[in-house]
Amino acid sequence: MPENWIAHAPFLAVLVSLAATPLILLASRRPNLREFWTLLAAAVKFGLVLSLLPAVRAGGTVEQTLLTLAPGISLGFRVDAFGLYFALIASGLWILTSFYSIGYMRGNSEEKQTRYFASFAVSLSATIGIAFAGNLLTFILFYELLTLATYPLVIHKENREAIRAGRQYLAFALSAGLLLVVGSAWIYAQTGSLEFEAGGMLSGGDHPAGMMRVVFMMFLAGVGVKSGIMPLHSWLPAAMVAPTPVSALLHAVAVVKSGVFGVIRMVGFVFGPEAMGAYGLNLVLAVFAGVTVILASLIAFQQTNLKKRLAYSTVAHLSYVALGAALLTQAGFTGAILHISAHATMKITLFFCAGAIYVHTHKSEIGELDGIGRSMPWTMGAFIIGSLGLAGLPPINGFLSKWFLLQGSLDAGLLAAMGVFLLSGLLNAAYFFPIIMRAFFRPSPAGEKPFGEASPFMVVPLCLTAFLSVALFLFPNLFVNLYDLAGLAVSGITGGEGTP
Amino acid sequence: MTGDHSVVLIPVIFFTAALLVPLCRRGSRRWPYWVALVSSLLGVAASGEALWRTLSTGEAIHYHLAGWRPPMGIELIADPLSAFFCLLITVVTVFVLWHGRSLVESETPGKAVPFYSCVMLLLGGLSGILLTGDLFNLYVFLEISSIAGYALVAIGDKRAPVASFRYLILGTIGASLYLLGVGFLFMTVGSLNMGDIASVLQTRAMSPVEISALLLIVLGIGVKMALFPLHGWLVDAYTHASSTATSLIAPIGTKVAAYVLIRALFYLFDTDLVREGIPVMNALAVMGAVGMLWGGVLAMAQTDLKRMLAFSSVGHVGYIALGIGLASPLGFIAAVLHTLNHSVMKAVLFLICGSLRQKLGDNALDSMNNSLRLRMPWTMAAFTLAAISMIGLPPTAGFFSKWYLVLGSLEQGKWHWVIVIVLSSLFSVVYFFRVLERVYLRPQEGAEEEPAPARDESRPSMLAPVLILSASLLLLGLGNVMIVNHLIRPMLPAGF
Amino acid sequence: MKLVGWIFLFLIFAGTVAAQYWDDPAKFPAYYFVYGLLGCLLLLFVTKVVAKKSIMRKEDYYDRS
Amino acid sequence: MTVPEFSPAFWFLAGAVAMLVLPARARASAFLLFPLASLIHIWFLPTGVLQAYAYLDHELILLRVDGFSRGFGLAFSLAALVIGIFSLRVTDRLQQTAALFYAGGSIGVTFAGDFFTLLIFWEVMAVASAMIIWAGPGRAAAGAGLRYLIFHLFGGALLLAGIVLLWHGGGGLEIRRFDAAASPAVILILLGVLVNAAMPPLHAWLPDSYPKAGVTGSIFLNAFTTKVAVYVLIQCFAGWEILMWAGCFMALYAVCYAVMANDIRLILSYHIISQVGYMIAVIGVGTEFALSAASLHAYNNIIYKTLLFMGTGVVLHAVGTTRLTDLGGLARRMPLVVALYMIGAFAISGFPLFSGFVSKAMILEAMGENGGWLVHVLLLAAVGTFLSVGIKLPYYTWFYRESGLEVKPYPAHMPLAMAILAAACLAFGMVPGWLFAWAPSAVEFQPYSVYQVVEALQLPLATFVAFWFFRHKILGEPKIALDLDWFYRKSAPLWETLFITRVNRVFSATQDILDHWTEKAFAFARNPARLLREVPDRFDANLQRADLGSNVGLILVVVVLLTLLSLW
Repeated sequence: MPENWIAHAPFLAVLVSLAATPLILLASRRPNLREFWTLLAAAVKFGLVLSLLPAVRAGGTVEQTLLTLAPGISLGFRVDAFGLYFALIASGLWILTSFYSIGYMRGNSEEKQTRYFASFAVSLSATIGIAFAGNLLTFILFYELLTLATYPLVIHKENREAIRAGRQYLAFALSAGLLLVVGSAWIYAQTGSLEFEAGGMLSGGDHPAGMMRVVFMMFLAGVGVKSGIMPLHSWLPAAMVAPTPVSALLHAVAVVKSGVFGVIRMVGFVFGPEAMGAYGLNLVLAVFAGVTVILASLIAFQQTNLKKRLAYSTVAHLSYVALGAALLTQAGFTGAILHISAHATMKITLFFCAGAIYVHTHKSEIGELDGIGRSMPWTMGAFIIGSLGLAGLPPINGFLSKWFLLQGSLDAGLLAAMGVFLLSGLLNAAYFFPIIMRAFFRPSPAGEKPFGEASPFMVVPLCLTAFLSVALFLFPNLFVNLYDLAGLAVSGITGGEGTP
Repeated sequence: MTGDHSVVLIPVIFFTAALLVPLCRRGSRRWPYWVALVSSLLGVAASGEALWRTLSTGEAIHYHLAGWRPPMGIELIADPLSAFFCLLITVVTVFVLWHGRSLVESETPGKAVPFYSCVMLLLGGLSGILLTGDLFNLYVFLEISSIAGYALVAIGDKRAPVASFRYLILGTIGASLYLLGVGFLFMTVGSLNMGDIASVLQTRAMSPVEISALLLIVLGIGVKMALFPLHGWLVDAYTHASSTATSLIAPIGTKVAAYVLIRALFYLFDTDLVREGIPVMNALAVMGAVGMLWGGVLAMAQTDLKRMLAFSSVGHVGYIALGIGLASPLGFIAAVLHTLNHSVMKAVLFLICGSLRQKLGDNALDSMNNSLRLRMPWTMAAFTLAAISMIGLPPTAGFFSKWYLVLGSLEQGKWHWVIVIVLSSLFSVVYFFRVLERVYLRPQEGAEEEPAPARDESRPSMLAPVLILSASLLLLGLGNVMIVNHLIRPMLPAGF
Repeated sequence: MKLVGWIFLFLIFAGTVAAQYWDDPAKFPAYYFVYGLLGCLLLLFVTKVVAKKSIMRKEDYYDRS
Repeated sequence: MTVPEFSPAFWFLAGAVAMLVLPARARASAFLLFPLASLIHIWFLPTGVLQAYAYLDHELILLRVDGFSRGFGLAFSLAALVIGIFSLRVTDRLQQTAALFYAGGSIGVTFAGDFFTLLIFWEVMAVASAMIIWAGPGRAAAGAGLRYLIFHLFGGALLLAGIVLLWHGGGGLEIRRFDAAASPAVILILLGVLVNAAMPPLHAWLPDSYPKAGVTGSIFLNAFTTKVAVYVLIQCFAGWEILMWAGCFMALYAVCYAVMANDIRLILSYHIISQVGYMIAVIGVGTEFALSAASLHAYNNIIYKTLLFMGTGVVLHAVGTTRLTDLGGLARRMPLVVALYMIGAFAISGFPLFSGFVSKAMILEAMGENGGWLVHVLLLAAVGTFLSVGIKLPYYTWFYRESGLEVKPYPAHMPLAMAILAAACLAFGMVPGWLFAWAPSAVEFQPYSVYQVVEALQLPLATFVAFWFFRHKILGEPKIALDLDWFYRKSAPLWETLFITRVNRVFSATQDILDHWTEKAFAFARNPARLLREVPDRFDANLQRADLGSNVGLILVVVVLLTLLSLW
C-alpha cells in the first residue's frame, strides 16, 4: 500500500487545494468553516509533499502519468529533488500564510474574503503543479493556471489602480505563456519530446544556433515575466496594491518563485548548461539578470512606500537566482536554488511585517514608521532579521546562498557577477537599514501612544518565518533536508561534476 | 443492409421534420419545438450510429439512393469525416434547441413554426452537404441550407431583414461560383460523382479549366465559410439574427463549408498538385492568417458582445483555413480539431448571449457590469471557461487546436504563421478580458445606494446546455489525444 | 603654575639627564627633551597654523547642504 | 578542571537573547553575568582546537584557543564587564542587547579558527555596533550610524570576497599566517580587516561615528572593533613589512587630528586610531617579541582607553557637552574622576609606573631593532598623544577657566568602574610581570631600563613645557577639521543624483513612454479604422459597414486575382 500512496501523491498534492476550492466557496457564509478548509488543505498538502521526501532523498524520482495531453506528451508529474524542494517551500509557507491571512483579512475587514481564499487555494495547486510538472506542456498548463488564479488576487481591491495592475499582469503573463507554448512547440518539433531532463533536453543535440537563440529568448521572456526580469518586471510593483498576504504569496512563495523555478528548469533541464554555454545563452541571461539586480535596487531607494520598496527588492533578488543559474556552475546552481528558499522565508517575513503594520496602524509609508519598533518589537525584530538576510549578512540563510553564488561566480570566472552580488548586498543594506533605524531609534510622532503588537495570527507566523530564516542558515538541512535536495538537484543538472 | 439506412435517415429525418413542423401548428404551441428536438435527437442517434459503424469497419458507408448505382444514381457516403461532422452539427443543434425553448418564443413571438421549420430545413441541407457523394447534389443541398439560413437570419430584430438580404446576395454569389466550378469540372471530366472525378483527376495532370474549377469551388465555398476577405455577410447576419438562430448558424454553418473545402481539396483533387502546383493552399493560409488578425482587431473594437463574437468567428475561421492551408497531417488535424472545438466554444458563447439578452434586453457591452456575476454566477463561470478556451489556455480545448497548428507551422519552418497565431491569441486575450473585466470588476453605477442584486440565474433549461457544453470544453481538451487518434486520424486522406 | 611645580619638573629633568649620562655618556643626554620640544612645536605648527588655513571648518559644515 | 568547550561568544549571545525578555529592572545587573561567565570560562579554557562544527562542506572551528585569543578574549570580557558596571543605569533594552551582541561578535571572532566563522561574527559585530551608534542622541547619530554601517558592510564585502577567493583557490579556510607574497584573496582580506582597524584612508568612519554615540555607547565601541582587527592582523599578517610603515603613518596622522579636535570624545577617537597604529607598526615587525608587544599593548589599550572614554562619559553625563571650548574648571566637582582619568592619561602616554609604559617600551624596542628611524615617528606620535590626551584634554576640561556649567550628580558605579580599570593600569605598570603573564609567548624584557625611563620622562616634559607656553593659543575656536569622510559626505548628493534620481527619472520616463504607447494601442483597439481615416473614437458598426457592392466587388477581385495567379 505505501508504495501505491507514493505513486499517487504528486497528483493528490496538486489536487488537494483544488478540491478544497469548492468547499471554500460553499462555506462563504461561515468564515470559521472556510478557514478550516483552507488550513486543512494546507496541512494535507504539506503532508503529501512531505511523504515524497524519502523516495526523492534516496536519489529517485516519483513519476506519475495521468493522461496524454498531446501526442507524445502526457499530463505527467515527475517529482525530482528540485521540484520537491520548491514544493516543500511553497506548501510549507502556505500554512503560515494561511494563518497570517486569517489575521490580516479579519483585522482589515477585507471584502471578498471567500474569493481571496479560493484563489489562494487554486494558486497553490498551480504552484505545486509547476513544481512537479514532468514536461514542458504540463509546466505550461499549470503556469497558465497560476496566472489566472492570481489575477483575482492582484485585482482584489478592485479600484482603478488595482485593475490597471491586473491588466498589466495579465497582458505580460499571458503573452509570456504564449511564447512558452511556441518555444515548446519548436523544441517538440526539433526533438520530439518535451520531458524535462536533468542536464537539458537540448544539450548534446546539434541545433541551429539562430533558432536556439530565438527560442531561448522566448523562454527567457516566458519565465522572465513571472520572475520579474527587467524590462518585464513592471507588473510586480504595480501588483503591490493587492492585500499583503497576496503580496507575500506572490513575492515569496508562489508566482515569482514559480518564475525563477522556471528559469532554473529552463537553464538546467531544457537547454542544459552545456548548450547554454555553447551558444552563449548564459551570458544573455547573466546580463539581463545582473542589470536587473542593480537597477532594481537603485529604484528601491526611491520608493517611499514600504511595500513598493519590498517589491523592487524582490525584483532584484529574483534575479540573484537567475544570475546564479546563468553561471552554469555547480556552486552557482546551488546558490540559485538555495536563494529560492532563502528569499522565500526572508521576503515573506518582511511582507508579513509590512502587513502587520498596515493592519494594526494603517501606516504604509516608510516616513511614518518612526518609533514603531518600540511598539511592535517582535514585528520589527523579525523585520531586522529579514533585512539582514536580504543584505546577505550572516547568520541568515541569505548569506548562505550568497556564499554559494559568489563561489559560482568565481568558478565561472565571472568576476562581474561577483561584483554584482557584493554591490547588491550593500545596496540592500543601504535601503533597508534606514527603515530599521527609523523604527527603533527615532522618537515616535508626538502624541502617539504605544499601541502594542498586532494580532497573534500575524505576529506568530512572521516570527516563525524569521526564525526559519535563521535556523535554515545554522542547520541548512533542518526539518526537510532542503540543502541535500538542492545538492541532489544540482548534481543532476551538472552531472555531478563541476566542483573545483 | 438495414444499418446502412442510417445514412439516408439523417437528411430524411430533418426534411420530414421540416414538413411536420407546420403541420402540427394546430396542436399545442410546444409541438414544433418538440418535433424539432426529437428529430435532432434522432439525427444524433443516426449520425452516431453511422460514425461508429464507419470507424469500426474502417470503411466508408456508401448508400445508393433508390438503389441506383453511381454514376447514374445519387450516392450518399458516410466516411469518418462526414459522419463526424454530421454528429457534430446534430449534437450542437440539440443543445441549441434545448436552450432555445423559451428564448425563441420570447425573442420572436409567434414565429416558432417558421423558425423550427427553417431550422429543420437548414439541418437537412447541411447534413445533405455532408453526406452526398455528388457535386451537383451538394450544390442543391447548399442552396437548401442557404435559403433556410437566410430565412432564419431574417427572423431576427429590426435590422435582420437587411442583414439577411446581404447574406442572400453574397451567399448566392458564392453558390454560383461553386456551381460554375462544378460545371467546369463536368465539362472536362464528364461526371458529377466525387469518387469518379477523383479517380480521373488524380491520375492525370489538371487542365487549366480544371484548375479554374478548383479555384471557383474554393472561393465559392470560401464565401459560405466567411473566409477573409469574403466574410462580408457574416457579421451583420450573426449580430441581427435572433439569439437562437445565431447560436445555431454560427457554430455549424461555417464549419460545414469548411468540410466542403476539406473534401474538395484533399479528396477530390490531386493533393500533390493542389499542394505544390498552384498557390491555392498558400492563398488559403494567407487568407486565413489575415482573417485571424483582422477578426481579432475588429473584435477588440466592438461594443456589442454578439458582434464581437461574430468578428471572433471570422478570426477562427482563419485558424481552420490556415490548418487546411498547411496541407499536412498536423494542419489537417488542427483544422478538424479546431472545427470541433470552435463549434462548441462558439455555441456556448452565443447561447450565453441569448441568456444575457433575455435578462438584459440586449448584448451591449456597456450595459454589463459586476452585478452580472452576482445575478448569474454559473452562466458567467461558463462564459469565463469558454473565453479561456477561445484564448487558448491549456488544458481547455482551444489550446490544443492551436498547439497542432503551431506544430504544423513549425514542421514546415513557417515561422510567420506562428507569429500570426500568437498575435491573434493576444487579440483574443484583449477582447475577452475586456468583457470579463466588466462582468467581474466594473462596478454598477450608483451601486452604493442599491442593494446588491439578488441571484437571478437563467432558467435551468437554458443553464444546463450552457454548463454541459462549457464543461465539455475541458473534456475535449484533456481528451484531445483520443479524439485525434481515434476520430481524426482515420479521416486523414490517402495522400498523407 | 607655581614655582614649586617648575622646580619639581626641573629636578626630574636634571635627574633624567644625569641618569642618561651615567648610563651612556656617548649619547646626548637631553636628546629626547629636545626631540620632544621640537616635535611638539612641529605638531602645533602643523595643526594650528597649516591646518587652520586649509581644513578647519565651522562645526555645522556638514549640516549645511 | 574541565570546562565546557564551546565558544565563550555564546555567553554573550545568550545574554543578548536574555536581554530581550528580561524586565527592565533586572537587565542591567543581569548584563554583568554574561561577561563574568565568559571571563571565567576563558580563564579555564585549555589551548587547542576545541569546538568544531561540520557545516556543509566546511569544518567550522568555533573555538580555537591560543595565547593570543586567550589574552584578547580576557581583555574583551573584562572590558564588557567593567563597561557593564559603568552603565548600570542604562535601561535601553536595545542598546543592552546590541552591546552584548557586539561583544559576543568580538569574542566570536577572537576564538574563530576559520574565516567562515570569523566572517559571521564579524558581520554580527558590524550590525550590532551600528545599533549602538544609532542609540546615540539626536539626528547626527542616525546619519553617522548609517554611514558607519555601510562602511563596515563594505569592509565585510571585501572580506567576504577575499574569503571566497581563498576558498576558491583551494587554500582552505583555516585562519593562519599569510606569507607576504600576496594573492588577491589575501589582499582583499587585509583590506577588509584594515577597514575595521581604521587604517587611513579607510578610517573616516571612526571619528565620524564614535563621538556621536551615547554616553556608554562610545565606551563600548572603543573597546572592540579596532582591537578585533588588530587581533586578526596579528594572526594573519604578522611580519608584513608594509604594515610597519602603515602603522607609523597611522599613528602620526591620527595624532595630528587629535590635536586639532575640539570635542573630547573626538580626541579620544583619533587616539584609538593612533594607538592602533602603534600596534600595526609592530605587527609589521612580526617577531615573536613584536607580536607579544602588539598584543600586550592592545590589552593595555583596551583598559586605559576604556578608562579615558569613561572619564569623558562622566563629563558628558554630568554636563551634557563634550566640546572643549564649552568646558573648563570642573575639577573641583569631580576630583575622583579627574584623578582616575589622569591615571588613564598617563598610561596612554607611557609614563613609567603606568601600564602603557611597559607595552610601549616593548613596541619601541621591537621597532628600534627592526624599523630603523621609523621609531622616531612613533616617538613623535607619543608626543602628540601626551599633548592631546595627557594635557590638552584634562587641562581644558577640568581646569583652565570656570565654564559655569551645571554639573549633575553622577552615580557611584561610574567611578567604581573607572577605579577597577585604573587599578589595572597601575598594577600592570608597576609589576610588568603580571602583564607579561598574558603574553602569548614568554617575554624576557626589562622595561625599566634607564634608557626607556629617560625617554619616557623627557618627551612628556618637553611637551608640557611647549604646551604651557602656548596654552592660551591651543584651545582655539569651536571648529572641526575635515577628514576623508568629506569625500563621501560631501559627494553623497552627487551620487544620489547620478545613481538614484537620474536612474529613477530614466525609468519613470520609459514607463511613461510605455504607458503612452499602451494608451495609443488601446485607442487603436477601440477603433482600428482610426489608423486609416478620420472617424470617431469609438467604433460605430453602422458608419463602418462596407456596402454590398464593395463586398461583391471584393469577391470578384479575389476570384480574378487568384485565377490569374494560378494560371500564370
